[in-house]
Amino acid sequence: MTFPGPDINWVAFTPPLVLLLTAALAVLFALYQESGRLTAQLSLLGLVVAALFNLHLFQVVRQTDAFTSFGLRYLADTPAIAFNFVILIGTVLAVLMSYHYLERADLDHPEYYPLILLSACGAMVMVAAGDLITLLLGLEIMSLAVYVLSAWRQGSRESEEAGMKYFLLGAFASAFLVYGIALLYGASGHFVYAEIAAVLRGDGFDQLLLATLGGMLVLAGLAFKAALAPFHQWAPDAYTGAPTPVTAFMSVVVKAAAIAALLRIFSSVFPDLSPLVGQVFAVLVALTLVLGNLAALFQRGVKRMLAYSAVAHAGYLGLAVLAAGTVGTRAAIWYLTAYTLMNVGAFAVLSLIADRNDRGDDLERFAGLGRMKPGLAAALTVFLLSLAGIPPLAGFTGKILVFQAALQAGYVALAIIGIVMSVVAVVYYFRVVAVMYFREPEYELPAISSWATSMAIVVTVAGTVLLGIFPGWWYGLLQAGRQLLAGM
Amino acid sequence: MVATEYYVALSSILFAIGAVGVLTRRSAIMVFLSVELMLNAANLALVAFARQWSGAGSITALSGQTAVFIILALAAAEVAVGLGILVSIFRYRASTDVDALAEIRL
Amino acid sequence: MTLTVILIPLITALFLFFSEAADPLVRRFLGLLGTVSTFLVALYLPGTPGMSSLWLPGVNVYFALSPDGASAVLVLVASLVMIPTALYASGRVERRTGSFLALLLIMQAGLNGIFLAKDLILFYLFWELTLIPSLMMLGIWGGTKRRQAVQKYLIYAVTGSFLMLVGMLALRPLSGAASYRLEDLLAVTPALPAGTQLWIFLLFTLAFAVKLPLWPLHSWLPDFHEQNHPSGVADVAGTLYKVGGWGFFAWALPLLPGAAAVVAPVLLVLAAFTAVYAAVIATSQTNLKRLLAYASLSHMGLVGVGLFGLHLTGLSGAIYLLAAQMVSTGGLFLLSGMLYERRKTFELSEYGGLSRSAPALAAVTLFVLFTSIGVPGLANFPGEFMSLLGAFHASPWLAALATLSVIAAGVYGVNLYQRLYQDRETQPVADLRELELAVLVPILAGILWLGLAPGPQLERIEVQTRIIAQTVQPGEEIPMVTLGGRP
Amino acid sequence: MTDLISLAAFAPLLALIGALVNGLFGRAFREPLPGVIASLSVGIGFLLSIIAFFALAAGEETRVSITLWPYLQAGSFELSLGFALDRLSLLMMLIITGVGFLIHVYSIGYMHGDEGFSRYFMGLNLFVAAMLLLVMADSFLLMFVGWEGVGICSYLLIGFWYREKLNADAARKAFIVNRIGDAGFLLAMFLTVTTFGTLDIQAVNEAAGALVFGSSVLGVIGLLYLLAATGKSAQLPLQVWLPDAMAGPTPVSALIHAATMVTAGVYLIARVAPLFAQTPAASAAVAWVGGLTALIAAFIAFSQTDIKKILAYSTISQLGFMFVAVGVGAYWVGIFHVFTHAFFKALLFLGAGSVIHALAGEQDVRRMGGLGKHMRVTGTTSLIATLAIAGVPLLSGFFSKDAILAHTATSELIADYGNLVLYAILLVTAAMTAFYMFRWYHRVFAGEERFPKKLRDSLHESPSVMTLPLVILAVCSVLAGYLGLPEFAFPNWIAHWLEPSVETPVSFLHLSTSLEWLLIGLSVVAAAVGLGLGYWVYERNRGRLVARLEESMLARLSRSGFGFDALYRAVFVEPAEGTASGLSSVDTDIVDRGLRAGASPVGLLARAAALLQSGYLRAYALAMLIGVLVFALIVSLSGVLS
Repeated sequence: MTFPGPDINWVAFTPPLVLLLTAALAVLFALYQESGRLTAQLSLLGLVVAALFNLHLFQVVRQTDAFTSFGLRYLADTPAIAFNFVILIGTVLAVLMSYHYLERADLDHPEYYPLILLSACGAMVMVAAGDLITLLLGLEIMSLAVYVLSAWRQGSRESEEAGMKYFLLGAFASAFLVYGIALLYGASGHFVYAEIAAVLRGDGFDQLLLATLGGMLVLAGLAFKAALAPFHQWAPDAYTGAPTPVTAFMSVVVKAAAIAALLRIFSSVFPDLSPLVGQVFAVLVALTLVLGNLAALFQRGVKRMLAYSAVAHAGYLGLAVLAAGTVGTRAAIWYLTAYTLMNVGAFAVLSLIADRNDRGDDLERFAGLGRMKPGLAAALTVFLLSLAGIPPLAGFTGKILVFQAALQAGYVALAIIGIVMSVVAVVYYFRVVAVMYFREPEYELPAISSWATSMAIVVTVAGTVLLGIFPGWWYGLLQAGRQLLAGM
Repeated sequence: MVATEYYVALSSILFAIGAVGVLTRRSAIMVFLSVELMLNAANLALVAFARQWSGAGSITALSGQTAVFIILALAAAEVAVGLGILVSIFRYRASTDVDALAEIRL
Repeated sequence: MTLTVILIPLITALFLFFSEAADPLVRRFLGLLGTVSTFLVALYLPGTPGMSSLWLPGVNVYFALSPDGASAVLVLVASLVMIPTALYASGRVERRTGSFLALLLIMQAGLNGIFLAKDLILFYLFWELTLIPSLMMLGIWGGTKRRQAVQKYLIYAVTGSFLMLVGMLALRPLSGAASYRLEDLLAVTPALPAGTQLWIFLLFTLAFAVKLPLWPLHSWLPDFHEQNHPSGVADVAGTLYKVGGWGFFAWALPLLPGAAAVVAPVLLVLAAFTAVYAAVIATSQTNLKRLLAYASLSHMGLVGVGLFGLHLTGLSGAIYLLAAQMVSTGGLFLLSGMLYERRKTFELSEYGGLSRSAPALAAVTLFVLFTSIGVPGLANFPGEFMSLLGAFHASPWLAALATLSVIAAGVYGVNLYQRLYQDRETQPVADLRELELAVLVPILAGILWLGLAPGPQLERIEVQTRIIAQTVQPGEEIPMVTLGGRP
Repeated sequence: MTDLISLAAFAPLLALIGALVNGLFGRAFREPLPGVIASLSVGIGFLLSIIAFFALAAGEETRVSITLWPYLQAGSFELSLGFALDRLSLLMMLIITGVGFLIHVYSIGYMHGDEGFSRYFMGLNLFVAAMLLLVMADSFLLMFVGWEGVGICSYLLIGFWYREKLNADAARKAFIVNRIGDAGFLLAMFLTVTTFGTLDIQAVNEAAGALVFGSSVLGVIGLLYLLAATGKSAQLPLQVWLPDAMAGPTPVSALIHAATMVTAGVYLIARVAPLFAQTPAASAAVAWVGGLTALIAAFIAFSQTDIKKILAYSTISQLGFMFVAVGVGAYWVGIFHVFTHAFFKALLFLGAGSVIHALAGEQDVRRMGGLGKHMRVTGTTSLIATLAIAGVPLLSGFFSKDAILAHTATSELIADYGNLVLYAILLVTAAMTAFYMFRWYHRVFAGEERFPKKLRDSLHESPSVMTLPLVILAVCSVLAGYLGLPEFAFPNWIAHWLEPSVETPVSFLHLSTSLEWLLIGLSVVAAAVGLGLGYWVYERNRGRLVARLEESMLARLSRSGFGFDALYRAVFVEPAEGTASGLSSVDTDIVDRGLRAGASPVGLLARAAALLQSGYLRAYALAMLIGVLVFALIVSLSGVLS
């Protein structure tokens, strides 16, 4: 037996590495701190450094080629780097949102920020994963931190219920994932996507049933993380119960990582499985779109409405996943970028309106907001309209891209279901806008000022608008460089 | 030598028992233990497959076995986090009944 | 150059949003500055080169605008109508005037975009963009039942347009066009198989029929107008935004000629029915704004009649009517606002005999009413005539049916005038004020301009009409009409 | 020469300028000024028309085209607005501007002191402009502009005293009924375009001449133009608006509802004479519509008591005569009657106006009588007009009416459609005309004085600004007929003059001179019988017979205007109103609700979707497990099946 030496390309995973180190450093600081401010600042610094490394990585990839580490187990190609950017943006925004929020909500413990960093680090590993075990590792690193974060509000029944549900169901889903990995391994003898695909395509392969079964289970596990129906039911509850910044973080970063993993698998392993996988996934997407949007329609709580809407958006991302490998990957990344900005933005506005324990997000509370807080109302309007896919905001371009991807992949009926559900979505998003502008003020709102959250809102508004008007720039960058595993 | 199929069959039975446990037990601890059972069912399958693939090449067989170790470690980490949350809940509710965790709904 | 007619209103709107604290005259000045300069640019627009740059590379969406043919005509007329509209809004909207004007100007930018866009997705972008200000104007400044009206309007508009988006997005992958630009699509989409054309066309139809509007998808319209701000300004904007006919003309018909040939006869029936149905209903309305809403619905039916006859004359006429009714219907809504200011109600039973105390107002109202009901020599007539004539080529019976709306229009037109200005005199009212006079002068000028010399604008419209005529009936010689002079 | 002829093109412009000046600044002017401006603008137009008329007469050409500006023009689309000045249109222009000028002058006196003085003259001027446009147009489209234009002016002037609901109602009725005719005009144009590819009148006429005689499409076009004509000229079945239109000021009735606008239908048919000459069916329809209208209107005129309504029905009846003329193919005869009728009918109306003026607004002939003594000029001129319209020989009405009768009897065009029956009807109607016109004159100017005594002292002849036009018109009423003496024995100028404009292959039976004289004799007899009967009934019998017949069926039928209003109310107006309000509720209750009901399942589904989220962790786990099991099942099944 000969063991080849490990093929480690450190540059490839500098961004998650920076996050990991920052997290470790922050935990050390946390030992000597009461307040989380220092760890927050340190985290921001780490995130910026990670972003710089990511940028460097991007330049390298554009100029030379995508590169890998640990064989094909860790891939640093354009999609991975782009996803890293999305994750970094989401994390920075979540940190900014938390900065004053935690103090106000009396949740200010310094361990909070290292956990967020760890979770982001896990998400980056997941995004770059080129084999099933790396995927599992990343997924668990990310999830374990998020479980804790969603139960962060100690003593709050909602928050703890959210954490517990998320954790137990998450573990349950992981079991499916792991069993699926085992079956795929049993069928092919490999964990690395490229190698599995090679075996599946090889002559005399007779374990298609086993492999497909394994693929389905992997799909179920990832569908859980992406909150695709019927594996989505944890999401509305966890999103509602978790502290708002955590909800924002979960709804974008966790989703981004899960979608990234799905994209990789759909562009490498799944094409060689039974075509049933694609069809089953299409059904999941349809189900998600229908359930997410319909359930959101009559919600009185804005946070819960946004929670369901987050589920629905997993469905739109699913449309892009169906076209993975061709236009789908870019469409999904673009959509996630837009989604990150507008969704976090919406939660950020919400965090400035709700009470310190996240109560009081009733629709009535938004009555007359356009008069009382014109800036916040205008920002929320931008986010909601963008989420609804109204031009010329980022969400519109995202919608065009994902629907175009689905149509190009031939899923016409699915696209029509999706668009009909978008109509429902417009109704519930616009209802909030209508309440803000078309009604007179009814409640006295708490005067909350937070420069950090405001900054997050300004950044997200600017991003949502600019990305909507000039979509070509970011899409052009996504086209640069190479996409590994695509079209294999 | 016992054929791989038998191991896999056993593992799937264990997996099913675990799944049923998740659905039927009300105690969060028992639910969690059921999940652990499912994870270990997967480990069993992995080991069995690793043995099956041992003829195909050293790396192929070894990777299955190493995966088991990684999964074991992950399961342990899950226990740590899960129990932490559980303890925190228990401190305020004096119960680990999962059916009581149904205040966020509709 | 082309972009300026979109940028000027947008930039002006930006200033207006922050002018809430400023002097009312500043707002009026800004509103006039934006609309007048847009109009001036629009005057010089025809013949200038368009623009085209890649906007969204992944799906090859171009930011392509071009003021050719009918586009320039509609931009020009809409810009003309916007001047008095903005002017009147600056004097009549009491609350948050700056925001109102800003929304109005954003709508103008969107409308100009709709007319100028030469890329399907860009067209959609402007189409949808324009919806929001229109909703906000209704929701913030509307009447007591505005929220129901908003919801209805929103659901109708969005259901239609979203489904259309699927059709639009499917068009390129299915046809293999190089981009979503009109010229690229035109090169390949007419060759799509009949079935594909049909379902895409039907999706387009859904959106355009809501916005035309066409029976039975018009239900949002009466409520929309009834609930809008009583100045009538938002109604004018809403009238300009009835761009379903433009959608058919500029996109659906030329791109999907096969389906058009199949579906158009059905739509022709619906359009003819709409024209008569709405005109008949208008005769029984007792609320001024609802009456005007149904009257304008009837006009849009005639636009449809012209389009779906798929005949050169009718197609050009439909677009001309679309432009003309912007002025006439817009003028009527502004007049309704002036009447409301005097009586504080739209119920016709509260009016009567005003001609004595307000003779000038009466004269202008009658003039615009006559325009609206298609009196020859005034703006609506050429378009109405050509629309019906075009339809007559396709189906004499349906054209005859639609012509019945001319009679019903006469009924509601003179009924309305009688109930407002004739009979027993009610409480005297003030005659036209200076501001109102200034508001009405462009409308009257527009009516005469469009009514007396339609030739040059029709010539421009015909550039596009020919494209449709050629794709819908390739090879078939379109009978050319010599409407006068010696053949 | 052409330049001189083209001068006439300024006539409508002048009238338009007059209307604009009065419309914009009229209220600032003091009283006679608006009237003077208006009269001058029309008067100059009259002079221009005369110049053009003589220029045309002196020159070689019979038709001058003037292109104004391109109207609908794009590619090979082409429609220029243009005038065609030929003998027919110039004759019409003379009538319009000439009679129009007199009526304008008369109005200065009649409208004295009215608060809407300048508005009145604006409307009148606008009308003249539109009417000139109508007759000068070289295409159907421009003619339609004038056609609708005169309708609108008519609407404005009928409802001139708008504060009376009745007046406003009358105006509305006139407009709506005319719109029905206009719809016919539109459809006629559509069919014209699809058939001939052009709307140029002369081109259509030439092309129609080349089509198969009696072709059905020509028949349909003819019928559609007939529909248009019945609206404007108040013929069956659209005659109902004209009696009500008397609500307007009397000079308006004289100009619009007697002399000019209502003859537009006759003009239209004469204008497209070559087309109608090719289609006996449509021509017969025209003739029969005219004949029946003439008869029925004359019958109704028997019992009317409003001084103007009697004249209105008389106008309808006389227009019927004209329709018969153009229907039987005697186009110049139709125009000839338009020409003579313009004078005596305008005169009758102006006379009536003078009476109403003198009696401070009284219009009921039952409260008049014996006025001839007090108003000598009015009385005398009215008598001349009455005799003229009654068909007394040597007055203008006699010649034109006799020509109509003779041509009806000898028409070959509608020989298959009972032209002799029509002749009989007209002959009877001629007698009836003489009768009811005698009645009119007698009730107003002769017999006992039935008006309130207190009015007697203030009774006065109208000012000379009003009587002068009466005198001029009276002279014309006498002389106009000599332009069209019976052809067989005398020179006939008007037939000769109009020939190039209305030339058709239509021919008439050539009768022997004695037969021609016999026909003339019959006409004379008809007039004599009518007048004699009238004299007996109203002068000798003192109306006792009438009083006894008052309650008879026929009398009631006559008084109610043959029941048309009631019939239309029941058959058209009320059902239409019912349909309108019915559709209105259908629109809000069924169409709207229906669509909303269609969307309601979405709401149910939404609540169901929310209910799925039970909150129970184990339910969520179950859903996941079911999902996975379904996956597994699908995969295994596919494996088994494959």
